[in-house]
Amino acid sequence: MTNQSLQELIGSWSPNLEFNEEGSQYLNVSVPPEELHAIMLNLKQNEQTSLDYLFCLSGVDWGEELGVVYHLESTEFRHSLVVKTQTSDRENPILDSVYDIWATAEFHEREVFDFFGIRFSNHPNLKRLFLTDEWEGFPLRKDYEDNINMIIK
Amino acid sequence: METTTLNSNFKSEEYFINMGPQHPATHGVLRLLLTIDGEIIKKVEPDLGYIHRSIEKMCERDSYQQIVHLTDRMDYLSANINNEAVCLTVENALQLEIPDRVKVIRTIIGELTRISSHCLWWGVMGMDVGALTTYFYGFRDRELLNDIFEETCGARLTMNYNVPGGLMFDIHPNFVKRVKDFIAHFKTKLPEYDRLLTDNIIFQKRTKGVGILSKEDAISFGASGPVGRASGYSCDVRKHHPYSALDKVTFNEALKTEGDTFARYSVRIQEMWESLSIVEQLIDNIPEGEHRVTTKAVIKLPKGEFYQKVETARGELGVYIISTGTKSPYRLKFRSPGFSNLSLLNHIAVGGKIGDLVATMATLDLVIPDIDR
Amino acid sequence: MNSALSITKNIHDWLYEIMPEGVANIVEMVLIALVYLGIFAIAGLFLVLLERRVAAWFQLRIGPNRVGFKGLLQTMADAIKLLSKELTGTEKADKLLYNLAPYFVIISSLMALSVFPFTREFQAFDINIGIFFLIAISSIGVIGILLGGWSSNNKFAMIGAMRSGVQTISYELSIGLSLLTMVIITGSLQLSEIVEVQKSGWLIVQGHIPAVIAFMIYMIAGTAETNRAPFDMVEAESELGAGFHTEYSGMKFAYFFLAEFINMFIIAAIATTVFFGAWLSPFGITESIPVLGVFWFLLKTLILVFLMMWFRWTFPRLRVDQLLTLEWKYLLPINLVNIVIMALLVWHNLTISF
Amino acid sequence: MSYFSDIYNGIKTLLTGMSVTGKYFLTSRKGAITQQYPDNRETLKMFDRFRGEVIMPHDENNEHRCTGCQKCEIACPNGTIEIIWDRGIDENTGKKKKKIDQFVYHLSMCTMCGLCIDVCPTDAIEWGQNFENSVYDRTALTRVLNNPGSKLQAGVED
Repeated sequence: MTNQSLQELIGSWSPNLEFNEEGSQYLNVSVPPEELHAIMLNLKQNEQTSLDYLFCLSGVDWGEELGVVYHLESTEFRHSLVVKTQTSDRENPILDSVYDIWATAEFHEREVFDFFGIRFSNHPNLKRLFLTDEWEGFPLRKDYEDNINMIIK
Repeated sequence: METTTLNSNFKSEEYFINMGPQHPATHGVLRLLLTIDGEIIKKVEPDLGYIHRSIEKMCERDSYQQIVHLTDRMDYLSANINNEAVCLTVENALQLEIPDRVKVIRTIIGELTRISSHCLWWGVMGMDVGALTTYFYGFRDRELLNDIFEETCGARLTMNYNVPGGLMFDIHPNFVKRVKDFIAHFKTKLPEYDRLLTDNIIFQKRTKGVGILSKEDAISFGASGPVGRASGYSCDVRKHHPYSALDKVTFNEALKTEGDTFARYSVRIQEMWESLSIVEQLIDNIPEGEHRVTTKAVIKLPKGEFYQKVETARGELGVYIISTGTKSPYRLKFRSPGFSNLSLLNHIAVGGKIGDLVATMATLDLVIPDIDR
Repeated sequence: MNSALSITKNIHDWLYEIMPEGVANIVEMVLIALVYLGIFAIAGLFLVLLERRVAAWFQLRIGPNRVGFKGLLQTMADAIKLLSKELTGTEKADKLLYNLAPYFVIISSLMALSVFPFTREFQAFDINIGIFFLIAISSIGVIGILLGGWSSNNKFAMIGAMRSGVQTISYELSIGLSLLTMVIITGSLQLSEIVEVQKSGWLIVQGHIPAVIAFMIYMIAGTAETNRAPFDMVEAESELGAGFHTEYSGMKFAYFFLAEFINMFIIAAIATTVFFGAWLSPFGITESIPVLGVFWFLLKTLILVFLMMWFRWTFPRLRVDQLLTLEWKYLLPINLVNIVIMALLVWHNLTISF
Repeated sequence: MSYFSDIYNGIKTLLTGMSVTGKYFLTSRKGAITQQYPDNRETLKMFDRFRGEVIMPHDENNEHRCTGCQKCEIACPNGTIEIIWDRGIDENTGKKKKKIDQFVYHLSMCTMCGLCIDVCPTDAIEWGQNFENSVYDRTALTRVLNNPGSKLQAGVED
């Protein structure tokens, strides 16, 4: 499927999606957190999109908001899509887990929780993955400070 | 983790052991929390982070040239391919035209790296199932490759040979001859690998029908590399998204459908043959030309998001750079193959015995720094 | 009951002169025990060295070559190091059993050595149930392993010990049955008698096909008995770390280690005695010099030991259930049929003898 | 019947495996891949490009090629290189000029990435082939690369 037809198809599902193709080789779509799980489920199950391969799940600290970027690919049609979602609640950010759609998300979401502190609702085992349980703060956030271990050039 | 909370979840006959972080089969500092019933595995829970160096955070303060050398330290067995991934991302973002010579050399070295990584894996795989001698035979052949790398790149493991814009220096005059010698040597040794280990009845009994991963699960768990291909899932980035000179060569994607440990093993053995054939196709045709395009001393990527995937020895490595136009990336994420491959360990190891877990883990070919980054 | 080479005879006479008969007997026994202990402690060390050199040659390495001439003293140095090491253990170990276990293992393997006919007159204890004694003694060692694994209060050790129990109990059958197959020919359990019978041809020749099958089964089961690769479930370093001796250090560990090698020697020595004519030289070429019997015995034993090392450095390890499948589904049925065939052969006088 | 053919095939594969190791056993003397390291020190030579440590070659007049431009210091990802510099009077022109006082190299922090040597415009530093870097005190790993009293080679800056 071309990006154009993907955009048309997905755009018809919900009015709250924003599409963007600038500065990226993939089609980007921004999804509001409330609709994330439904849209994602559709993306995987819809026969025309069939985006069954979540090849990258990254947390991003956009400065104000905390977001997650999902890179999806269809192993059948070989088209790709980037789904972005973000939340402006830095104290207690909560997004929906997609581990039930793509099993690999379980580990990736734990990694994002570990480094960005984004909580994923419905996640079966959301706890620190790399860091110790007692670790304070979320290191990959831009406002994280650690005067002992971090050397800023 | 407290023992009390664990005990309350246990049935009376189950118990819990700690495999790692210092355990011979985990090849590094991976810790597996195993729940076992007798010999049968009920649950595997990986505990990571023993060698986490926060490379992604370090990248946010480093220049693009400096990032490359950090990737050596992720999946150190395919260091060159990791370097290439970052360089390709930066070059694509800058829209640099890379000379053909560079592309071909990168591909040759990448495939040699893959062979070298698989040699080590083969040795270690044998060791994990108890045949200690394979370890030395695998290392013997890998040593020749390391010498080739050392002569050209100056280092045996963490080469840092690629720079954004090309290669740090041209190949050594002996390179072509040495590679040809290696190909001739290795073609006589690969059948020996089969005779010693692959055909062995004990080995086949140990691996066939163990740790089965279906194609649907492979895709869902984001398996890539030999792990995915053994389940019949065609996921070779070199085929689907060719980079460097890989669009100029013909090779078969090693595919198996069984999805068990033996299939993963055979895929890797077959990949060594394929890599040899790729190198053979290219080694005589290295085009003349520059080995490097001059870039600015301070590379600034345009504003935007860039993603590049390459096929390392372990699977699909993704480099995701978000740039705001400064000299360092705003966010850099490495999608490491080992991390996704590890996430399916619990899925395929449950129900097997301890010995099965070790064999399965060996064919996942985990490199812990790649997972921990 | 004691050997009667001239030196030992002199000592024997002298002892009887200076003390009453009962005391002299005891002193004599102690002396013989000490001699055996000394010889086999050192022989065990050299077996370890041999194993390391052989492994190195299989693996394109050089092996230990620094301590002493060509590394001959390497294992001596290791033994001294182990002797001087601190004995550590787990806090919650069952202290008595934990300390007792290594001695079970080492004593049972040393005891087995006493009955071997190294040459015509060099045999400490020619008991008339020789083979039976050997089989019985060699299976005591597993108690030590079980005790060690259980008492050290470590789960890895525990798994290793349990595996060992399963393994030894199963393979004990095959060892016994394959030896019994040969006993049918000899008609005696006494080792000296078994050797006598072989003067008209080694048993592996006399019993031809069933004997070869019995020998193969014996070697497989024997390798399993000694817990060596490809049957090293017990220690399986890539699975269990070190298995049952995870928590042992220093000399206690050394006992386990030494016992493994002496056991290997014993298994090979039994095979030599039962299948390959013990100290008999091939075709009787050195019949006139009885002392050379020791040479032939050791040579045959070492060749078999080498075979076991070859197995170890070539094959992958079996899984624990496959280990049992091999025994109960393959070795045991074949063995039973083999015994019947052998009995028929002997009944109809179809054995080959010169 | 497959029971017996299984046994036959199994034993055959085992013997094939043993023939492989057996072959190496017999040829072990010439096939050994062990390098007996401290013994072969005399003959052990590293490749030209081997990255052992960063060195600064001096010519016979005790002159080096480092202008103190600090490009290497900026390129280094780990802060391995520190250049302590000074402004001295050039004897020929009489102008004030930047020159290095000490080129400090912390080997303990070096990851051998080669970026410093790559950026150096005057080829003042290069790779040394020494790989025996173990010392008893880690302060010995901090080195000053320019010799005492050395100065800049003439003509490098042009």
